[in-house]
Amino acid sequence: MSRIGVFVCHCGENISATVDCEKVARITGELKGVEFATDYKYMCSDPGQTLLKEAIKEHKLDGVVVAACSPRMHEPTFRKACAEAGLNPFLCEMSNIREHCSWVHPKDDLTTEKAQDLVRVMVEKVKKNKALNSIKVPVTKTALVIGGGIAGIQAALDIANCGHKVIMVEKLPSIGGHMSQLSETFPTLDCSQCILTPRMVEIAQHPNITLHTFSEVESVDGFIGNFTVNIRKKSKSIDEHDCTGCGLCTTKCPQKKIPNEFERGLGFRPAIYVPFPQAVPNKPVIDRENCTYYIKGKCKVCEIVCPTKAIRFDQEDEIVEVAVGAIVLATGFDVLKSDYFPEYGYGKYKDVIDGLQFERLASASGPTQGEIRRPSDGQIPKKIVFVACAGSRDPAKGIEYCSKICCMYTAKHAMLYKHKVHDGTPYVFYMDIRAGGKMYEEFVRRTIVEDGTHYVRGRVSTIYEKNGKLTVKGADTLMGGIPIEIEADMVVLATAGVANHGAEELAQTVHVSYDAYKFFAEAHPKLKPVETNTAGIFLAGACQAPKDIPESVAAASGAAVKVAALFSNDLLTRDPLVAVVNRQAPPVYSSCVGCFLCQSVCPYQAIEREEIKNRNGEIIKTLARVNEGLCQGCGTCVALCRTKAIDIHGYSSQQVYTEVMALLND
Amino acid sequence: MQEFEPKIVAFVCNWCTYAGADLTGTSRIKYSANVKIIRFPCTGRIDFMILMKAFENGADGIIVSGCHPNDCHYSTGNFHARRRWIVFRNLLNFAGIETDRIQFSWVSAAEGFKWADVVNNTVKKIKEFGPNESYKQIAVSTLFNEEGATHE
Amino acid sequence: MKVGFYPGCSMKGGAQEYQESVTALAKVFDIELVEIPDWNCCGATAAHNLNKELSLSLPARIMALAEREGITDIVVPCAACYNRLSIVKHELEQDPSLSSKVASIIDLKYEGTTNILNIIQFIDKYITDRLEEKVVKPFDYKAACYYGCLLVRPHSILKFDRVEDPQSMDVLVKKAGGNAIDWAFKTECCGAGMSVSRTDTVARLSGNIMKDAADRQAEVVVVACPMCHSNLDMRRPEINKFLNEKIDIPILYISQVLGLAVGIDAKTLGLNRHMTVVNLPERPVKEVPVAEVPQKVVNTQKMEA
Amino acid sequence: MSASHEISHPLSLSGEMQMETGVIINKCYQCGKCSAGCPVATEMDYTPSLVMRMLQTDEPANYDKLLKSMSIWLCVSCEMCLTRCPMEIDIPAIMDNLRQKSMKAKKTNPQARKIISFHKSFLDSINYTGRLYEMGLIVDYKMRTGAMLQDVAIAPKMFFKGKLNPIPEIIKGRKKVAAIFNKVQIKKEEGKQ
Repeated sequence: MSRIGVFVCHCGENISATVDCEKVARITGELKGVEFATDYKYMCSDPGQTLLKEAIKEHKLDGVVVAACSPRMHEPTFRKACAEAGLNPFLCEMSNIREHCSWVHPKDDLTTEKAQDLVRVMVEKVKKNKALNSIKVPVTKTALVIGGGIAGIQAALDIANCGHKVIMVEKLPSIGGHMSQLSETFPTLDCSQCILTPRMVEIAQHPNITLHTFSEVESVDGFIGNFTVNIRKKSKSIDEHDCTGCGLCTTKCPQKKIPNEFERGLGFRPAIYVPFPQAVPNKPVIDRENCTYYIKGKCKVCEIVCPTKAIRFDQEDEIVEVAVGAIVLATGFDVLKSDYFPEYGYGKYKDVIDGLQFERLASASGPTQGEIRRPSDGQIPKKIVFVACAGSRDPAKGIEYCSKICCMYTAKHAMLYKHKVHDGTPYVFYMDIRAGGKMYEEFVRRTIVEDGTHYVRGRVSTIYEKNGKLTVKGADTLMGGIPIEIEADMVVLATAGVANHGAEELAQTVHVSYDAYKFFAEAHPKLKPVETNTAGIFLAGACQAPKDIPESVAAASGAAVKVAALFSNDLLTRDPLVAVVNRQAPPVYSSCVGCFLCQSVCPYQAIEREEIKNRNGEIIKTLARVNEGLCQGCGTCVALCRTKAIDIHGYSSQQVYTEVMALLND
Repeated sequence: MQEFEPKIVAFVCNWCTYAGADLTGTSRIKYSANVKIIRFPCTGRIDFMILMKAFENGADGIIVSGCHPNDCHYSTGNFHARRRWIVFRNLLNFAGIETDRIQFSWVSAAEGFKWADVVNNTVKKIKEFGPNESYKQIAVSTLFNEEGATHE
Repeated sequence: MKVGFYPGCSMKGGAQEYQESVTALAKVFDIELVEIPDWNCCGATAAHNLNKELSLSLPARIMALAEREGITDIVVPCAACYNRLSIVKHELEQDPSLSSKVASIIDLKYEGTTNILNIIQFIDKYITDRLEEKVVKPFDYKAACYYGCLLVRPHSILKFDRVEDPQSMDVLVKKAGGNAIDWAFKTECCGAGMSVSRTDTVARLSGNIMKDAADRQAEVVVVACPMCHSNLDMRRPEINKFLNEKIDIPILYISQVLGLAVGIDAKTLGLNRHMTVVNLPERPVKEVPVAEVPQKVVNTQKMEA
Repeated sequence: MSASHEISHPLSLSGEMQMETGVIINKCYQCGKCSAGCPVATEMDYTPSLVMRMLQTDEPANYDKLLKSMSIWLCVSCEMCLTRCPMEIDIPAIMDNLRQKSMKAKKTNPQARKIISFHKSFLDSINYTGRLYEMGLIVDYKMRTGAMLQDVAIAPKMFFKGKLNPIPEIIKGRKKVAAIFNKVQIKKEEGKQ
């Protein structure tokens, strides 16, 4: 005979406005097995919780139903309160009479009756609840950071400085990401590499950080605190230990005309190369697609010239398995491909370039040593047009969102151009100037007022080339939309920031969800911006949405703190709401017949095979067993089990059947 | 006699539809009180014998709702639910129960409006159907045979 | 082989040479063009400017007639007619009630089973694969292919070629041994129906087009639309007056270009009918360069969400 | 697309236009790409983007301005605006709609007379013969506009080149075509100035 307590919350007016709370308490108080029932203005308030605790002690309650808001809101609160009063927290259930009742129905008897039904259901359920002890799992205090851009670097350093081990995986031969390509950064115009490279070096030298460049994540198994990750270290065709990074091979390589990715195709590199001078690690890799040896079978000049004999033509990819407790995704973004702008001739006309290419032109370490020269003929453009929103806010091109960073970097580009080409005339075609941020608006004003950049509010319709000039056909909407044509020497498109190439595949590999634009999805847009829906996996930087440097860094530090918090305990406590296979006395052992259908549907590989042996060690029966650490409690196995041998705590067949019956028979 | 108020049970997953219904509440969108929600960790957990149980006990209609495909909190649960539903539907047809008494839908945690629509449409539809007498008769017989099997 | 044929009014008047050349070309590839009996005008810009229902009904009648004859493919060389017919077909597909309404207006059965082909689609479907082998006199000239508006827009409905910098005509010209130049005004508007009512506008718009072609040393401008032709050709005096220079680049229909290449004589192709005299310099016949051009040109796709 | 959500104010002027054309006026965010690409924008009194803006205001005064405007008649329906509009707004459809409203309301811009006359002559020609009779069209057009001397220079040349057909092609089904005109309420001679 159970002794259940029912506590009906008014939630101020939120519930009592449409539900007669006293009545609900009174009626449900008469239910079989209910020892005590009351209603109170704010159950979640301190006095409310005290009331609950007192009642548990006073009436020796062995089950509690709190009829209030959504359990997604306050279940932890009340379960904690119960625990404090000495009642097993899993003997406490909530009836959602606010979100699912008082807020969605008018004030009438039906609504109050529904509230009663909902409470009754839970009362019946609680009768079937079992006292459970939360599960403790060990935490591997090593973090995996995927992506070596500024976000990844920040996150890795923060975690490492908390004293935890970090493994960083970078797809390219060097860390640094897009930030290492930038010239100067808004709004302070400090040199990007000057502030970035020290941190890159720190990564390489930090005792707590292991760096895998030219590597990709192959697979991720396990769960929060206990992930197993396979990393594919792509063959660099050199021995990293023997190589001193003298760079002789790169200067001697006969194959020199390969478009340089780092320079966004504005420069060339050899087949054995270091992406850029400040690269970390500063050791070359061989690009096998373009290496004469791998194509024709002869050459080997690099091997001949290498003073330390570090070239390894037959080196193969290596798979490294690592155990980590948390994962930070910092894979960054990409810019929209050229084939989205046929009307702008982007990809067709040499002198129509994108923002990142302009960064390289403006960068002191770039292909032009920081002089603004147009790609086609190396002339200094006297008239230059910047086109904002190239792809962004353009549903016709499939991108409805605002890329956020373009307004600022376009203003910066115009300013840099003016600083380098004093007699030049920059135009900016824009729709709106979105300069929210510390010192941002001031920066834009400076570009316009002090540097005399012509801002024209209108979108460019088309661009065509004619004897060395690019005719830009735009309109000035502030003048009633009158068309204007500008004969420019060079055009820079602020192409939209999009999810990085391969983001979708990675999301599926690490089991995180992503949005319609393939940016990784945060767990909550406001309150969990750096968490994902998968426990133990966090987001940093522009892989979640276009972000500028300060935002990326902030997000990275945020993610790092989440990791540090997770690592602050040796054991991780988890709800015991997991599946379990029933056991019975020999000779049956269990109603499980060992069909292992459950194994085939389990998304977490949580079903293990357990062999029952007799004294002579012969196997009598093979049963399924649930690994409590791996099981996430989805219950798919339960629904599937033919013999109902497997069940799930908190949502057991008994409980749900009881709920259904209680709901329908009043 | 007053208008027929159908009894409808909603079997929803905790992560999407339950949260979606919460959102319906927080956005104060009104819907019919005939529907009562039972929370499951995932639609994958829903053993369709439970639906039969609901019909036995006088449910006039049933809603099963979870995360959109690919959005399942447990990555694949809702797919299993969908497959099971396809099989189960034929079973119902075979048993001679109007499958339209069961509404299968995807409602995400962000679709407060959609949940209200799903509920109201289902209630409307079930009202047109009228009480689920036909099944109750069958139920009586099945009740005896099944009681033991499914219930403890 | 028989294919349905809708010449459209201009081919009976101002653009006779277009019809002559198309028919002649088809003949070489033994295709018989069957004219839709008792066809009417498609209504062109005038109709959809002034009266929506009329603009739907006139083309609908044409297609209905074709259906009655059991014609499936209709060749519509006039870009304007092609545009109207395609759009009407699309709109009636979208809206069955409208479709039945129109059917009652034209008081004919309308199914929407016909398949509207513009001149290039027709050539691609019935001729292209046999073209190169039939070329006897490569059209070895710098040609600026002018597509105009109605052939490629609106892309959402016509789904023909790519809407910016189209290629289909260039491909054909290259197959005919010609040198299709890259230029900027492929799809700029020529002034269309304003020819008579706003000659000044037409002079300006067509002027800019001819100017670019001339500046890029085009020897000939190739078109697939009688309206474009008349604006660029017949309005040449006004154009030259506007540009205040003398441009004498002839305007040829794509059918004429291919016709010449496969050895049909100028007279049959009606080259003599053009206002701007066509006297292309003789070129020694040399190997036809294998066209290294994109065979299938994709249109700007959206990012698939 | 469920209209109920997208049509902003069903009774407003823009709402009405939305109903008739299916174009969601408020989608336009005034980027001006249409005006930038429009071949005749320079001659227009209101550029395409400005037209969209005026429609968004829901001000009867602005609608009146548009019905009386030259822009709607200068639009050559080249569809460049629609092709490049990031919001895929069918401005040509809007223009058609405005033209027809302008005709109905008898507010057509006097300077547009020639353009309208041409369209009418064009339609009359079809109405009479079932097809466009170019010579007849030109003559009829001249009667309407009194632009007797226009193009007299090229006419004989055209004739000589066999481009002008002296005898109209009259189709058997001309009555049927005329019937179509009647059903859509376009009488012969309609509104001859």
